[in-house]
Amino acid sequence: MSEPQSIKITANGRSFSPPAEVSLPDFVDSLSLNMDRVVVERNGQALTPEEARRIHLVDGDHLEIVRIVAGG
Amino acid sequence: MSEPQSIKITANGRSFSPPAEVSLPDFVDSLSLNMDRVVVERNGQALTPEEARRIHLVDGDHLEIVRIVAGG
Amino acid sequence: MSEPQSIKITANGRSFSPPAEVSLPDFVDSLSLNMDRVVVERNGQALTPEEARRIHLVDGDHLEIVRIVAGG
Amino acid sequence: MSEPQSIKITANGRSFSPPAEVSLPDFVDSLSLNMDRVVVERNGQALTPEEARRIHLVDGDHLEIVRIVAGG
Amino acid sequence: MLSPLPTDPLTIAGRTFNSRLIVGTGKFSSGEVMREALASCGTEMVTVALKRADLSGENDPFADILDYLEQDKYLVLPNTAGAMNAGEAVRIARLAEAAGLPKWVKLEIHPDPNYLLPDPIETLKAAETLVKEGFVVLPYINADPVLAARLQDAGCATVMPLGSPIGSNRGIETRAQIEIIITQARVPVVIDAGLGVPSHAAAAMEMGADAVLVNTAIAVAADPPQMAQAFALAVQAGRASHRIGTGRVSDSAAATSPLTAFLD
Amino acid sequence: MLSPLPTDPLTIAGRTFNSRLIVGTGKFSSGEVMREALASCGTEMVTVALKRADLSGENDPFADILDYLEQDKYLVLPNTAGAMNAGEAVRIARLAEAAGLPKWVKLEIHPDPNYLLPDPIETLKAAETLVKEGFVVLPYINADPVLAARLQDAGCATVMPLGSPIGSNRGIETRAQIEIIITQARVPVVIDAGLGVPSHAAAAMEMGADAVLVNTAIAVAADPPQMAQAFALAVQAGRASHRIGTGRVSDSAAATSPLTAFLD
Amino acid sequence: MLSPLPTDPLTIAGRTFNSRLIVGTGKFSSGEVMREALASCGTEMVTVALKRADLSGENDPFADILDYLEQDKYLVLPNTAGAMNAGEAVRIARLAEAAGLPKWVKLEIHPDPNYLLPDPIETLKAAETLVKEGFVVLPYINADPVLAARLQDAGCATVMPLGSPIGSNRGIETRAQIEIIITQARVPVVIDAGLGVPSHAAAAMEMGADAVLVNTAIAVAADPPQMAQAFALAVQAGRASHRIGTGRVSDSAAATSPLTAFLD
Amino acid sequence: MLSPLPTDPLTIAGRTFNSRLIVGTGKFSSGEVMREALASCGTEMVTVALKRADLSGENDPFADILDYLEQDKYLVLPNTAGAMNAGEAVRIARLAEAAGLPKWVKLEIHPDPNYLLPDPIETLKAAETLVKEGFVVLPYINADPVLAARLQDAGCATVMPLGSPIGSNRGIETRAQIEIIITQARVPVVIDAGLGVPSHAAAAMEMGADAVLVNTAIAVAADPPQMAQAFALAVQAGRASHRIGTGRVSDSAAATSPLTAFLD
Repeated sequence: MSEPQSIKITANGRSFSPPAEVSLPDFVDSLSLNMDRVVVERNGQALTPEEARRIHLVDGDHLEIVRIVAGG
Repeated sequence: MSEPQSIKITANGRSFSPPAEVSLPDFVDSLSLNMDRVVVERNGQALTPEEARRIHLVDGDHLEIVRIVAGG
Repeated sequence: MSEPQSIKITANGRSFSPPAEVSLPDFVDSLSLNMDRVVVERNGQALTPEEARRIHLVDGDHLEIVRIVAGG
Repeated sequence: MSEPQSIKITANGRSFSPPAEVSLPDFVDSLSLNMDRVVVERNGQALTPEEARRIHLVDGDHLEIVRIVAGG
Repeated sequence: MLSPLPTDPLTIAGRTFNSRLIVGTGKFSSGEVMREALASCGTEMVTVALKRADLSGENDPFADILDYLEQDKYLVLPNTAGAMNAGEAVRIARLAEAAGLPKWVKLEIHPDPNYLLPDPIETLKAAETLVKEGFVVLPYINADPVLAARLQDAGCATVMPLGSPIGSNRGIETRAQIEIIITQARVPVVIDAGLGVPSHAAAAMEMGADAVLVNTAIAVAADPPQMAQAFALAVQAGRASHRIGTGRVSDSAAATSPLTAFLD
Repeated sequence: MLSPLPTDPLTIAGRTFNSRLIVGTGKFSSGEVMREALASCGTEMVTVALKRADLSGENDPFADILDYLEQDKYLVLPNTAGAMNAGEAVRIARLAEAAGLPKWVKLEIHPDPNYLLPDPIETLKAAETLVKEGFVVLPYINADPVLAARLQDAGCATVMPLGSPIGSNRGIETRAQIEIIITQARVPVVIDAGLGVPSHAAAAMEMGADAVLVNTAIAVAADPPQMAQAFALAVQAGRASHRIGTGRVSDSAAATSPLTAFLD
Repeated sequence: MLSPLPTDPLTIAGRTFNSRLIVGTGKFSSGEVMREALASCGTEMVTVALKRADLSGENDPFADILDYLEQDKYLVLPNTAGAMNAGEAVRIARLAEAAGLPKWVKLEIHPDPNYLLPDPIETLKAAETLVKEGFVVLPYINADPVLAARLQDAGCATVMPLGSPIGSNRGIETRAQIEIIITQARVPVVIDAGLGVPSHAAAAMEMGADAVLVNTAIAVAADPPQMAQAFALAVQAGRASHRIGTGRVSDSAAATSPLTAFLD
Repeated sequence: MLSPLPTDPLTIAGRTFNSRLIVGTGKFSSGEVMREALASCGTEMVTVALKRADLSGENDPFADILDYLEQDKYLVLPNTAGAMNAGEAVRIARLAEAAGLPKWVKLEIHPDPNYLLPDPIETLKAAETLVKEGFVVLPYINADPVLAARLQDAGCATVMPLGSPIGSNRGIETRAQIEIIITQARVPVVIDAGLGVPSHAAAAMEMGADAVLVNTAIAVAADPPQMAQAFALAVQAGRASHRIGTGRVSDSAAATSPLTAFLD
């Protein structure tokens, strides 16, 4: 049997190697973040929650995962 | 029979010659002022309404008759 | 005999019809301006006095003739 | 023979017991002050240097001895 | 609708006032307008003046100002405007008392007709006499900390330093001096004169003043009742800010949002 | 109890606000305190920021700020704090929209961390892009009248000149420039940053500003809900004063009491 | 007679100036008066403007201004007044160079005729072009620290923030912003516009400005040569004070005389 | 090298002074430094104080200040600092005269040690006595126009209102009041106290003050002789500006360059 393949992606400036075909929600979960609490930009494209839910990550993806916080 | 005598008094810097023994209220009336609307100082002495009502003027009396008006 | 030909040029936003081949100095003279007192831009190109002296105007030339004046 | 008598005076708020009949200059000397550098008030009376030089202190005298100093 | 700020009463000479806005009654276009303005702003102290009666037989305007002032709602504070010296001021105060007004007096002695600035010498002299006679004395003064201290020592119930000349609307031009007066005060400090807009009144309260007196800016406004309310709100705002304590002024900036550089 | 001033709503990009006080949500000690402060002052617009999520696994403070903001009561206005240039600001605005916030943005681009002063060049560039994309753009700018005019021409919904650096509490140090901005404005002018005490906010409104944005002075006060109310009252006072029209500033004094010399 | 202060030259783009007072040549009543004023104050840099020649045949006033300016005594600095955008400013600078003036330019772009305030966007754009072409660029700007930093990074030889609008005589109304500009500057900071009296110029130098540019206050004075000298003295005084270092501002007083209570 | 401004002497009590800068001698680090500072700035009037001699036997610092003051170059003006009331001030003045100093006195009575603010009541009382005794009296006062007028009427040779508390370096915080004092003055007005930088002194002269008294800012500077010169230059500049007449402050801008749009 062959090892499950992993991919290389960047999130918030750091490198990650999730399993290939991982869904964005699963990846966010794996960071112990709540998908309903974050907004994601993928390769420069802001994603609505609906869009985000349907995304599967591919090698080289570049993510920004942000939160809404207090600010003036 | 002799003429009714008059006296010389000063009120608010002007001279007046009311009849002798005139009461302060009568004198104020004669100036078409309302006794309840003025305060009187007689010879440097401020008079309450009660005092004022009992006063009869004598020759040489010096009066200040003032009103309460708007002010800042 | 044929009329001497004239050309159409613009200077400081106004139209002029000097004779064909007129030199820039002659044209400036014709405006009763002193060539030594002005700077000329021809078709967007600022000209030094030397350059200006050698120029002959052609139809459609666009001139700005400016002076150095007092200013803060 | 009897003790030389002394007197009680006050200078700048302090009590002193110089010998009777002491001259003001001698008293000032005794304070290691330079007579030419001070001004003296005796019993509320400011003294010119000439006056001061002639003074002999008597019991109960009240002196202020002041200097001219830097000030704004 | 705002939840109201906690009440924060002012006490002068043992009497409590629920408003820290004192209003002068001069210059209103009518008694009705004045009455409405006073009612709308919640003031509890208003000033009046005394004036020689006109013996020519005509009626003065405003002859009946007291008819417009419910004395159960307002402490009617007579001023001594017009007095040229201590002696005249004392006589005016006595006349006001004889007339049945409260034995309180806003002591103001300003010989000069151009700037109406108070005379410190005559003011202290009159204050000493009137305090002895049992008056509650509220002296109107230049922003002079030493004079304020002396008047306080003489038994005055407040000190009332000016912000700028009467009716000038220039606000607090004497800030540095007033700050010292407030620091030294054991009696309430009332800023009087020159407050031209609500922010001036708010700033006075933020500095720590206990109350303000406003007249011209309200009386001559296009809408005196609304302007009176505006001043009342500003006084509450400034007072609350002073009570809570205001932030330190800083030379640099301080972020209100996270600035962690982000987005590569 | 004061009779209320007439309501005087503000309209930005077709939406009406009954309060002219905009409140920033930064720096509050807790979500509960913030919620109470917002409720007590009647604001209808509050700002939030976006921040890179912490991937370390710990929870950020304030992770759930939206839980404390009823979006039916407040327009939640995302800002672009942290953006170093136009491109980043545009991306932040798009992320906020994707997150379901209103398509409004407080555009702020301040590369310098010491003074947090906005970059005029990047701000105009980002504004042009965001307006094209249909955002309601409220740019935070230096008090620069020419820049304000260009942003207005570019279709911004307001201009938000600063009074003084963010968090400095120094008030309006740019009065002369802001007066020009107000004179030239065809869109609402919101004074943002540096307002440290209620009188600063009142003064801004008296000058003719349409609204003010306050954050630090409220959030770090010893009692944020009361301070928020104090600012709300001051904004009402200043606005009313501006609406009514304020008296002319005068060089001399003008008596409020009759000065006819009297008492011989 | 005072012993002279040590000389304290200013260097801009490698050229040294013994005076920190730059004088504009506008608005003088005559060339003779201007020449006398320039000579009397010791300035070494003066500005001139360019203007479309009048083709109507009459002579312009001041047609021969260069006859009044010894170019060995003064660096004659052409400005770009009248330019509505970057393109026009660049063309004016090139014309000035073609005319044989130094390859220096006071870059000013102010489309608005009321306030003559500079356009930050066009100014940066023109500065980038002119620096590339080898001009020594002195940009006139609003007191915007971020813009100043960008112009400095773009290679400008100075930044020239305004104190207040041109010709307004209101002095330094932008103090807080200018202090930041000075703190951040790696090139000389010249305060331009609005300096109406010598104390304004002295204050600018005390703040740490490297030079000031004055025109209206000198040119329209009843005695321009004497006023020019007055400004020159004030600039020296303010500069010396800055160089020596000025005392700390204190909240309380500090006696200059001994206060040991005395005299019983 | 500047052509000198015309001399513009000041006359007080019939004596003419060629410098309008009066210098206090307090706080200098040494007699030599003081002497050099006085010489370098051209002052012709300097103040000294009187102090109880130390009877402990040690020598006071500065015991011999008169050795550093050539009385043919300077009028040595004794002050009454330390006096708590009128009586003490009068006694100090008499002591100074007995000591052979000129029969002039800078009258200052400030009981409060924190702010050193003068007492108006005691100051007037002492002034009346000293004038009767033939002293030339220069009273140091709060910026109180009514008090200034009374002191002038009492025969004082000048009035010396304070700009801000002694030694505070805060400049003229009492501008509005001082403007009134100057308008009303028939004797020279000398601004005393609080002038911390040369621009403060220049501004005082521009307002129309006849002279200024500076001590702390010079004495505690890192280089007193140069700072003294800087103040002297600023005083000349401000005075010249006042004499020439300063331009009107304007609300809008006024171009210094032709703005005829040009370049199509």
